[in-house]
Amino acid sequence: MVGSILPLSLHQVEVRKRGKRLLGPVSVAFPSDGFTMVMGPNGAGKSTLLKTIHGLERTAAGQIEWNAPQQVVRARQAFVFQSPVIMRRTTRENVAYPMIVRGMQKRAASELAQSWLERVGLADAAERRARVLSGGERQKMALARALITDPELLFLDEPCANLDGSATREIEHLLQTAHTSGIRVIMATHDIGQARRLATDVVFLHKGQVQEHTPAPEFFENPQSGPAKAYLNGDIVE
Amino acid sequence: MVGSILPLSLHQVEVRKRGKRLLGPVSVAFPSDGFTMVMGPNGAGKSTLLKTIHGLERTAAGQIEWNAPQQVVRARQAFVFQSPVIMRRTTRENVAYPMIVRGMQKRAASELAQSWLERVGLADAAERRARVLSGGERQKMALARALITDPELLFLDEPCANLDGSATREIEHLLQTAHTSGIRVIMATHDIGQARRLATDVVFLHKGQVQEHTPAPEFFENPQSGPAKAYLNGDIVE
Amino acid sequence: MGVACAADEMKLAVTTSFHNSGLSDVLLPEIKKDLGLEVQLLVVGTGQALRLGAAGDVDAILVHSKQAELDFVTQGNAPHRTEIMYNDFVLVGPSDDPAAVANAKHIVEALTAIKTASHPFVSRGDESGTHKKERALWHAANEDPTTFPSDWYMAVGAGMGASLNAASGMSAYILSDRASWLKFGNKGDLALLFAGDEALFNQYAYLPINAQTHPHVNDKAAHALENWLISDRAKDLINGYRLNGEVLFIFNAKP
Amino acid sequence: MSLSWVFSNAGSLNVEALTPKTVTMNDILQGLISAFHLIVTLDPDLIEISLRSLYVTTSAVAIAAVIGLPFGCWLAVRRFRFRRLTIAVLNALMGLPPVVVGLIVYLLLSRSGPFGVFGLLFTPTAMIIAQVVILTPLIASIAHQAIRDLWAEYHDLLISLNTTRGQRIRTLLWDGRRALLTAALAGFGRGIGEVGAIMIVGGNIDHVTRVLTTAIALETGKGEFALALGLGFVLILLAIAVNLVIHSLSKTEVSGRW
Amino acid sequence: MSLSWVFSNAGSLNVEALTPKTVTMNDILQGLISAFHLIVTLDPDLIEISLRSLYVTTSAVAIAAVIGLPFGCWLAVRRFRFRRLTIAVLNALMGLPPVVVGLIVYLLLSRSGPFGVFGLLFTPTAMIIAQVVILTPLIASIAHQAIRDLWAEYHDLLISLNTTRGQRIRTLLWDGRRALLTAALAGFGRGIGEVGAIMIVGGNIDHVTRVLTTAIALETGKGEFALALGLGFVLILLAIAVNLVIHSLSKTEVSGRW
Ligand SMILES: Nc1ncnc2c1ncn2[C@@H]1O[C@H](COP(=O)(O)OP(=O)(O)OP(=O)(O)O)[C@@H](O)[C@H]1O
Ligand SMILES: Nc1ncnc2c1ncn2[C@@H]1O[C@H](COP(=O)(O)OP(=O)(O)OP(=O)(O)O)[C@@H](O)[C@H]1O
Ligand SMILES: [Mg+2]
Ligand SMILES: [Mg+2]
Repeated sequence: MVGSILPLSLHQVEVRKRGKRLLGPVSVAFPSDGFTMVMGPNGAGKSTLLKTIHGLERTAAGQIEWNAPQQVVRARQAFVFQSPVIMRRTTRENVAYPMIVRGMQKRAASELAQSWLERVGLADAAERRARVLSGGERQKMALARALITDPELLFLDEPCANLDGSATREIEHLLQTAHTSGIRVIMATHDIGQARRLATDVVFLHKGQVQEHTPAPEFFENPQSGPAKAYLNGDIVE
Repeated sequence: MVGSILPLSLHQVEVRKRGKRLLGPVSVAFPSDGFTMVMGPNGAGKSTLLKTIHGLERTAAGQIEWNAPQQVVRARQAFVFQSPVIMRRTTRENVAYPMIVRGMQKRAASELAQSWLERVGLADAAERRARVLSGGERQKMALARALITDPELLFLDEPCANLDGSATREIEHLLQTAHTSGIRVIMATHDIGQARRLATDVVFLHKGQVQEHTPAPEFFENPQSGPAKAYLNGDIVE
Repeated sequence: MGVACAADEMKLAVTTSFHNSGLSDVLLPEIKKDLGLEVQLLVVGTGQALRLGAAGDVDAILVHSKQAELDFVTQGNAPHRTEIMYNDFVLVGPSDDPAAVANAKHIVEALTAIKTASHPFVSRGDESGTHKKERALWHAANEDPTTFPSDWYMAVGAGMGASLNAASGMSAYILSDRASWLKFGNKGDLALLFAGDEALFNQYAYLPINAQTHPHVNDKAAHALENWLISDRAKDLINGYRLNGEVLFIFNAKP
Repeated sequence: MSLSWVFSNAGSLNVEALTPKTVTMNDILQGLISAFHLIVTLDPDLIEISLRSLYVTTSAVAIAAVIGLPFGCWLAVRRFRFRRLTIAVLNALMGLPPVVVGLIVYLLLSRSGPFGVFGLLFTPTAMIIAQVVILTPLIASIAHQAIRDLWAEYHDLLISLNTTRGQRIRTLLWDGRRALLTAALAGFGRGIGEVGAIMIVGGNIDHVTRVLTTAIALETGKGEFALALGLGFVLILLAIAVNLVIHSLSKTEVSGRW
Repeated sequence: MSLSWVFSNAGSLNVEALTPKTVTMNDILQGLISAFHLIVTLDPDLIEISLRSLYVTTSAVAIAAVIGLPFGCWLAVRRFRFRRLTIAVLNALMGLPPVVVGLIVYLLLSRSGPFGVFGLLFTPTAMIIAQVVILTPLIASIAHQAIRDLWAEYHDLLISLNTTRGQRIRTLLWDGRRALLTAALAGFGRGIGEVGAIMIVGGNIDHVTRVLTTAIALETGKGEFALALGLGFVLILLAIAVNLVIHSLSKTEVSGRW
């Protein structure tokens, strides 16, 4: 890899839809290394923030600054959506697709996809049309499809929401390994236990605003903002 | 209400797709009262079982016996799907739809829908097109849409997977109230804490088979089957 | 002059060649003026005109295919057949006239010349009056057009205008009625090469539909029109109609 | 019909004087000129036949949509034994040759036919009937195609809510209205440009059943290409205008993806 | 053309002897009989013109699909300034009057036209060209409609994977192939039944450019309604057969919802 696309920073970024401000203004910096957890109540704007950084949402104001030109930046990221996009193909073809797009031979891509399906525990479902997968299986597939490209920066939007206990643990292990091998992760989750286990730092969002961006131990022990306190307590966040 | 549609029992029910057996043979009885939790690893067949009872999957073998004629049975159930079906309408119209179908006046249905949106904490989003809702908001909407019909039997397929802590608590409260007011609930979840808090009994599924059907306290303290033990431990279920 | 049937209307099926001549644009307003009769024209193939008449869907027909007309009367579809006017057929072809038909003494010789040269020839091929005439002329030349190869004898199976368009596109010879040819707007490279043979005579006749078999037909209007068409008024209009200075139709009704 | 004067006016460029190669290009140019003339002078004949074209086609589209949209929807919702065959037949009927439709409708409406007593032949009503026959399978088929995907999306919910078949169809028609609009517009396009059937059942009678397409066919037969093309351009402009109006009224392309 | 003997054969029921009211119904009956005769006797003329119909239309559909499908897809994927106008125009072009298309192609291919040197006028190639012009907007428009929904579904993923526009279009075309098949079949239907344009550029020359629809128009003009209907029924059967074959080859309706 020729230099990193990171660090990355947002300056007064805003996202609007039909005149309504969904996000921002948000200013936050992501250093080259770390496992950032984006937390906040439902509708706080977590998915919007992730998508905005990834380049899927048009910003109404502000800048997103990368350490590399746009084209390089676009190619070195992967995103696992909150509700996985299921292509009308088999599970294995779904996972192989990003590699085919990158110009890999069909056969090689298919083999690589199979190995990733094994790693997420979905080898049995390889030949199945992805449309028939169960909720948890879909999430595993989406994860394999993101990891297969070996991204430098990985976005995860509640990737374990529908997973059972052991699958969650295995995926967490996978993510931890990915992180230690150098992949930068930005992830949204509602599972506080999971956040504690994985995060190095936490961005806490509320009503589209960043309430705080704190190292993980500090955040869980002693959150700064009122909303974060309420959120961690499982109280309604006003 | 003129007599209950319950109890309900399944006799050797099987579901096949393209020759492959997804479920069964399953024999299990659901008495008139209770809050049954269907648990099991990803792909175990939980969603398939719920849909089969609800009448959405064609059975390849076996019978499902109800305490009432089919037409009555169909009318007194509601289902919250694992991935909510979003109609191309506003959130409020989505929630009002089941009442409109039942012949309620548009205005009345709309008012009722609004009150349910308030109860699930989604009043703000009433006018929004449902397509733009966040993951958690969609689940809340689906729940409101199921509860608005005041069903006798309610199926819930991981309804809190994308909810934040306080929303989960509130929804649990709502479900508990519904149950005490006489609604029979059959629910799938991976959240063991939630299952402990809500369940009166647990059906444990593995590879399409019912491993055990036990009262909740017994199940969590002392699961009978090997797979259930592994599952509760967060181990891989073989 | 005729019975004035106020604001009356009738349907008249005519062949494309009659309509293309433009004569109807002259006659219809006069008929309206004189009889208060609105004549609605249906421009169709000869065969179709006969069928429309037989079914009673029009009140009268104006065609130019003598044998078919006689059969039509024999079958009781029309009480009688009234000859109104005639014009003539002309042989049209590429202006450089590769088959040299312009020098022919009569039409049979001209057609033979085309066959000898195997130069493209467009035939209507649609059993219309014009087509039947063309076929009769080939027979007069002792030729059977059904045996001609399609590389030069092209049966296009279309109306006069469409056939002329085809001939123009291919620079082919074609037999046309004079009126259609003069009115035709897409002459391209084509020119009138041969005309005047008596064999090219083209008689138009008017046939009112039998009100006995079809009680709903506007018999009164059909007869009013017939009387008008054979009147001196029509004679003046028809004989006076000119296109580019040429006389197109000659009135020959016997009042 | 006074349309021909336009041609003579526009024809002041002397066609015969041009070299052969440019003659046909000149025809197209003159077509544009005569279209322009016809429109700016608000030629009354043009307005009459354009309005009749619109009347016949919109009526036919409306009737065909009322039949075809629910039918296409019903086909998507209902599973039955000969479903596949029905769909194949429906698709094939999209190709109903207009001339054949015209003939059959003619035979039915003819004075000697079963519905002859109504005297509908050679009226705009007959033209509407023929177009309904042509457009209904087209609209039903495109609607079926569009609704099939929406039904796959809504299937579980609508079954779960114990909806009647009628309710399902109504819901799908309403929520799929954007796609169905395309079906109706496809029908409109097919209808407004159609000539084979309406020529036979309408008869192209001046001031009674003449519409744009039959007028074009007539002028083509006369070899008056410039006028025929001019009318053709008017027809295309009309179709574009209708599409734009419908699109902006329905805001289909504005409101983003539903 | 020997087709007419069939009519005479089938016509052994004496039409004229029947009462007027039943005459036209008899025509329809005789149409069925002559269709039957034509098919069971494998009438060589019928086979010739049917094959030519198939050749012209399938060639035109293939070419129009190669142009129209990616274009429709591109329109769905690409946002640009005049997108809405383009879509409205495309929809309107579905209604291109065949006669006008025929005229323009005629003018272009005519000996005195710009492409006259190729001598294509009154050949099957000219008919294919005219049909391509008619079918491409139709296929593109239906394809656009179908792909738009699929694109809404795939949008986030394909953007996220940093795909090029070409890759997006290829992916959508492949994954949407079922819906695109309907677009192509709609094009086939429109083409096989079309007569206005191919009559002008093909000329309906016996044994050279005569196809089913032009033969039907010819027989109609001759007043040979029964034979015209017979050919019409053959045409419809042909269209149904093609649809069934394509459907069963592609297994569209079998494989359930993807
Ligand atoms: N196009 C839009 N118009 C109006 N509101 C929108 C639009 N898109 C999203 N929203 C709203 O913006 C808010 C933020 O959505 P987002 O998906 O980012 O939330 P989230 O933090 O990911 O929530 P969750 O935890 O439920 O997934 C939601 O309330 C949503 O309804
Ligand atoms: N049509 C089908 N063909 C083949 N396999 C199918 C089909 N439909 C579902 N399956 C498989 O059946 C299994 C059971 O699916 P189901 O959705 O019931 O699982 P689940 O227990 O709900 O899992 P999760 O916890 O992930 O939601 C899955 O492995 C799924 O891939
Ligand atoms: Mg979210
Ligand atoms: Mg499930």
